[in-house]
Amino acid sequence: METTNFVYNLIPNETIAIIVISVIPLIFLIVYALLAILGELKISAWIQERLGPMRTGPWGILQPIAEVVKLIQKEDLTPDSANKPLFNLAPYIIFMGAYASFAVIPFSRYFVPSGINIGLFYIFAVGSIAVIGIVMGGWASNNKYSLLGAMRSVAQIISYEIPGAMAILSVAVLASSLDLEKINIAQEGGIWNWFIFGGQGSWSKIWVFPFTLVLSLIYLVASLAETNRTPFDIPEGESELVAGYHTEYSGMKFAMFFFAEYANMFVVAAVLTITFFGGWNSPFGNFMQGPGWDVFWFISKAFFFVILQIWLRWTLPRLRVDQLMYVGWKVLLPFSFICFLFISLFKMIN
Amino acid sequence: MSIGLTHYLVLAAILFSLGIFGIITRKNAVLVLMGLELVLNSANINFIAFAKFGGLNIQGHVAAIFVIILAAAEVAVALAIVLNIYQNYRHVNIDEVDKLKE
Amino acid sequence: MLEYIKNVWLGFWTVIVGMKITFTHLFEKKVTVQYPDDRYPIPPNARNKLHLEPTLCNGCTSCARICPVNCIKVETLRVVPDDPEQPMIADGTKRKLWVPVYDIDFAKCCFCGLCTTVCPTFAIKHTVEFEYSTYSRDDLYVRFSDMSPEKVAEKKKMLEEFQAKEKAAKAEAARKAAEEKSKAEAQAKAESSPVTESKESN
Amino acid sequence: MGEKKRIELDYSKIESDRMRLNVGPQHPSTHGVLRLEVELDGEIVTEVVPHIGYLHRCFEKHAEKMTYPQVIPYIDRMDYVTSMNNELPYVMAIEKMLGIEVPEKVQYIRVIMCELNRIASHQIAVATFGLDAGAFTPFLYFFRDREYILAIFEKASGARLLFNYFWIGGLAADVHPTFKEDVLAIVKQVRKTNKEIEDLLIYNKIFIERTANVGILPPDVAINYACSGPVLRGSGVKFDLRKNEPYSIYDRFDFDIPVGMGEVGTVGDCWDRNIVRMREMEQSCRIIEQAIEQMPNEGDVQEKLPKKIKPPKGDIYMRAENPKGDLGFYIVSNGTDKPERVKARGTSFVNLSVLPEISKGYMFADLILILGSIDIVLGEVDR
Amino acid sequence: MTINEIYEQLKEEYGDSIIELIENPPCDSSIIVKAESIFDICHTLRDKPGFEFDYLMCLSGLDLGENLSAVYHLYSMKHSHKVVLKTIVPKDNPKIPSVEKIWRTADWHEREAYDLIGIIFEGHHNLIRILCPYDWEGYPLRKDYKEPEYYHEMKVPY
Amino acid sequence: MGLLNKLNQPYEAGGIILGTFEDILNWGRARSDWYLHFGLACCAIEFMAMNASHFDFMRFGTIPRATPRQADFIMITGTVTLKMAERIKKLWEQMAEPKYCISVGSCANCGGPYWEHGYHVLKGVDRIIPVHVYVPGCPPRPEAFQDGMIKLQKMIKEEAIFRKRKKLEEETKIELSA
Amino acid sequence: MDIFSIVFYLFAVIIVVSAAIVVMSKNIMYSAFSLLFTFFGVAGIYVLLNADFIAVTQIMIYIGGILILIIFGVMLTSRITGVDIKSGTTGKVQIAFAGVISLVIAITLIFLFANTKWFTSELKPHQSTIEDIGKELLTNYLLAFEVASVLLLIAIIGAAFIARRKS
Repeated sequence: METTNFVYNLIPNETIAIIVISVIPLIFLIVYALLAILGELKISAWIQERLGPMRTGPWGILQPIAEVVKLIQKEDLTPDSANKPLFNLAPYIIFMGAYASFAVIPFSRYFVPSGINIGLFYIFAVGSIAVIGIVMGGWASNNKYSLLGAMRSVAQIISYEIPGAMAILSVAVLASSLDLEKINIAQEGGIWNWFIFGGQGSWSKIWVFPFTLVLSLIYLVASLAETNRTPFDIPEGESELVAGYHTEYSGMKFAMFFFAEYANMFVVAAVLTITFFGGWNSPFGNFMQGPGWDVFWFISKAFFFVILQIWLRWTLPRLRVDQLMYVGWKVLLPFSFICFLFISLFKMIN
Repeated sequence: MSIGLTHYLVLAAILFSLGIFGIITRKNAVLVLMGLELVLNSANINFIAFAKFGGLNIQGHVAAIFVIILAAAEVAVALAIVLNIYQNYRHVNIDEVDKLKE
Repeated sequence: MLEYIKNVWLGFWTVIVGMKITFTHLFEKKVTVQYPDDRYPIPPNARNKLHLEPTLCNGCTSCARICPVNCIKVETLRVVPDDPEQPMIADGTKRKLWVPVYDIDFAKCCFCGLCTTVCPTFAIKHTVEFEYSTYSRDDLYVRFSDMSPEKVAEKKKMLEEFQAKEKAAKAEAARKAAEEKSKAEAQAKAESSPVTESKESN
Repeated sequence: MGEKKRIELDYSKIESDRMRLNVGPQHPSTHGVLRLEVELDGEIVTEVVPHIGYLHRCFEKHAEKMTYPQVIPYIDRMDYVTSMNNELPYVMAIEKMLGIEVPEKVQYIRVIMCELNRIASHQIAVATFGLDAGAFTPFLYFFRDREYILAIFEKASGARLLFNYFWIGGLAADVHPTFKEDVLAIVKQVRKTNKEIEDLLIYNKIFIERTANVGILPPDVAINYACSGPVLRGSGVKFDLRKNEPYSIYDRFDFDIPVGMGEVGTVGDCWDRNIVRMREMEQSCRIIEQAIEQMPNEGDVQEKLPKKIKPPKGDIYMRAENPKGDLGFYIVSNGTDKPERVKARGTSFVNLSVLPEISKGYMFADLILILGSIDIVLGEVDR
Repeated sequence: MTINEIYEQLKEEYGDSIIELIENPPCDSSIIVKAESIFDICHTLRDKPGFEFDYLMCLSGLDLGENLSAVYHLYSMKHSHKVVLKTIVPKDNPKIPSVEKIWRTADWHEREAYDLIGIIFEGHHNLIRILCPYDWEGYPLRKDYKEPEYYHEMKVPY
Repeated sequence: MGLLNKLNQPYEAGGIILGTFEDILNWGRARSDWYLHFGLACCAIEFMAMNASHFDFMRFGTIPRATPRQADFIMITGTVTLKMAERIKKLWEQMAEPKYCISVGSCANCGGPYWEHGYHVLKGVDRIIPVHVYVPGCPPRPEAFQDGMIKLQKMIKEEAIFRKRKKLEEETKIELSA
Repeated sequence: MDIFSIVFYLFAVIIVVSAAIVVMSKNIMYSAFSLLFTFFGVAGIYVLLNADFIAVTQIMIYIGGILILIIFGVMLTSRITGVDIKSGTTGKVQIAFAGVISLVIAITLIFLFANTKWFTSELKPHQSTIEDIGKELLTNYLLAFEVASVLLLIAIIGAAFIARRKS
């Protein structure tokens, strides 16, 4: 389908338009990351019957800005024993991996930064770039905790890519496309047509619901593991490995890691939104539907899943590394295979 | 001069010879594998280049996919062998791995 | 297999239960006391910063002796009996000692409360004050004595004079005593000697 | 022999895929300043060498220089989360040497305070154990409750943590008038939170998977290592000084000794040690309720004592059930007002020595949990 | 079993190695034994039916001025009885056989006694300092100990 | 170029802009102080209590970090022994500038109850690392910790970034003229 | 020079430089990590050649899979606790020999490529290569596809069997 992007209409020069398009997600990412950091601080505090940051601006809402101001001023340490080129390169590679995913995320039907027709596949592929960055940072720090954290992180991300991919693939089967926009369009027409309820179709799709539900849960769990969030925050588990692969990082380089983590959280939440929860579609059919509403629905749904990740983080203890593998390979993978098979069968019959 | 087929082929050729150089000079088995990957990549560039310019069309893409699959399988098995060598010899110097069984 | 399904279900279910609990806490009333604005009630007998009421202290130094960490430094000066400004304890009894030095090093103090219990006049007390963080350690060394250096010097001088006087008096007394003794001895001698003399004379 | 100055690590013997990791002394989950030298084979722990002494504050040297009442503040600072329980065996030992009977009311207050402090200590233990497992929220719920208990202590003694409340022959001060109601309110709150934590943490499947069948300590090994407290009881040995050798007035109360039963794993694993603590909190609540009921309202809180406490020449070993195990004081008196020697048998010191034994063969993440389940306080290990 | 009975039985078995029984109520009674035979006595105390002291409560080192002393507090889980053993060794040759093989808990206790008092436990597998740093000098709990002026360029006294 | 030009000029010329800029920078550092988990002894328990719900240290914008690299200030809570002192020095060196230190409790201030006979206790952490705020107490109340924190924030807020340079310049000028 | 050429030369330089680092660096980890840039550059070249599916596959399989495996291989077979892992090369004579050989190969190939009149027929770019590839794979190349799947399975099992720890 033709890529529709309002920026091209606004700016005639293609080069400038491309630059503008690539900057918009960055701005969004910065604003979102500030909000998410504040959300993390506040939600964790409220869950624990605390108040969270209160003294930076009214109700502490300026807290993330203060943090950024501080991190800019912080000395950028490079340990003497570290491997300097790789140590300095790693945060940027990780951030690149996270940011590259934003290229295909459809915020609205009039704003898709780059609508390639294998968007889903692309998001999965660029997710693995961050892995290299993690290994690079972990190894170059020349610190055993960092190295252990990096190795664990890699093993974890790679193992959880498979169930996650299976879950996403079944959506691709339902939508017969890897194109994120097509997937979005296939879910038009109210909450009942979202892929969690089987997409558009007759009443017989009710049979799909349990499987799509399980698949969405599987993807949620797998995405938690991929973004190193509790209960899968083993690579940076404070109680064992001081801070995991970013133990030796400080200042802006650490901020890059921090940023990349929150960016990844948004990416997985966005993928979950697009694949199972209707993407930019309003839950009420044509009511509250339109280009502006698209952005609203998409971002609010994605935010819900970001908040869900935060909520889970402050509820659960963390798993051990072998149990993590157990969950990945022996629980999520078989379940995702079963569901995938069933959905394929359903699609074939229909 | 606009970028044509020859450019891609020359690039592939350079990559190929670099890979060969690596395979010959390196002692460490893992580095030899890396050289091999370079060679396979250069072959793949050729496939895709011919797919676009040489009329190989979509078949070139399919061939590239098979090459990638082969590379994946090869790396998995080769690294397993390397690990096994390491467990037996405590090094991975392929020049010195000349015994079938210790 | 059944075990496996059960475990997976349990894993799922207990996570849901945990999330439910944290969710209810999300909207509960928060217990946080916002410190500089609001304060947590501190009972009056709380053992925080020590405070000495110099007018109450009678200089017995029992607090310095009981202190396990020796953070109290007390120096006393005897009160001269004919001092025009007799120090009084608040309850009206007369004090026998000036306390020119009463220092507590809060950097060392272990806030055990032993000094307050041994104080016979309840001069040293724990207060509820705890906000005395400083930028320098020297500021934690608190001098409680209300006597100015001049006054201390004056009292010292007075005491010295008195002591000198006393010494002199003592020396006088001693001399007198000695004199008396010698006199007495002499007398005794004199008394006895006549006898001997008389004996001799006899 | 004996003259060797440091552990010489023979790195040449270590195979290349083993890794030596230095955990601590500054590490988020060594519960203070413990240093563990861990040898890892991949993720499997093959050897643990604890290095202690990073908080060696020379308690025993100080005790020799102090008079008997002056030692009590230092005893507070030994195991700083269970100060009340620390003071009890010491004052009981001196009282026994002097032949003093303390008043009835003092006995009851001492028991209530000890049990409250036991709850507070176990709350910290379970909370930090949960923290080791990665659950931050239960930690704060426990600390919220602990704050109420500390408020009682502060009202009674004036201090929040290091009380100096039990004195030889009595107490530092009488409790406040609303003591009974406050304590009963706390008991209620403790029970409510424990129920919640059980749902949130203890019976959480992830937590069970992490802790069950991990760090199994068989009972005979536990006894040979002289473990005590929840570590020993977690292994299924029903031994509690409050029952087996009742001191103070513990024989007047009706309570059970919870032991590890291996409900979700093997007897003596981390989960058992942890659940013993949870159940002991409930038993402490029972003791407190009975004590509040029986406690006389009137009475003196300080026995008349000579001005200088001079126990007779001799030595005495007195032990009492600390939240962490039996804490013993070996006091040698030379007839003056200063002790000749006070040796503290640190509970955590002894319990920690079993760590290398029970952590071999588990994963590195388990080592942290095993350490957490032993519940050490470095102040008592190093003294 | 009271300490007197234990004393009698041990006296029967070991004769001269058991020196005397000190009774001093209200303080603890203790049995003084010779240092050389402490390992055998402890072994008997742990394994002989009737004794079964399976629990070493405490092992303390003492500085008695001229001599050093080690005190063993034993407890039996089965019979709930206690005994206190004491050994006295001269300060210039403070050697006592280690009981680490009998009760594993003695490992750290003995290291501590070595560290602070300077008693050398023969047969201990790893008798090194435990609380003080490995390069510490002197035995801090001895009465004649003087604290060092500097340790690793850090001033020690206040 | 405006701002940059003025940056090179002395403080007075840059006046308000530079002053505000400095205020913003200081505000950021004062309001977002990440601290190093560093519990040593008794005070660490009160430190935990201060982090807990009733007192909630995070209100001040502090976030616990497990690694010294990312921490802005360190709270020495408890007795520093000689065995530990070298580690603390190392940790302090590992922290990135700008860094601060709060010494909490009698033990960290000067050895506390162990100052007299503590042969193994470092008598004051200021002997090995610089200390910016001393919080007395043994252990201090959680509020006292926060009081120390407020004092530290106050100190950071009044810190001079550009003014310092100006002052240095002035000093060198005086030296040159003299 | 249009933007297309610039991008091509950029990628070409990235590929050649990083590949040179791969084969010449003394530090194994440098080799491994510069392989990342080689693969990335190759993926870029694929994109230039309108093969977006192959490009994404390249990233996914080579970077997400093979490179990680290689890095793990390096880490498991070297003492990686330090940052300076040196890798020995064969003797100088051999290096010279290898250099000559690869130079000869390169020159021959380039000469060959430059002087051959390739049959070129530039096709219009595919709108969706993935659809065509899928159709091809499941029709004309079905056997090869199945064989490849079996091969992968065998490779997984074989690798797991060979590399397992002998008790």
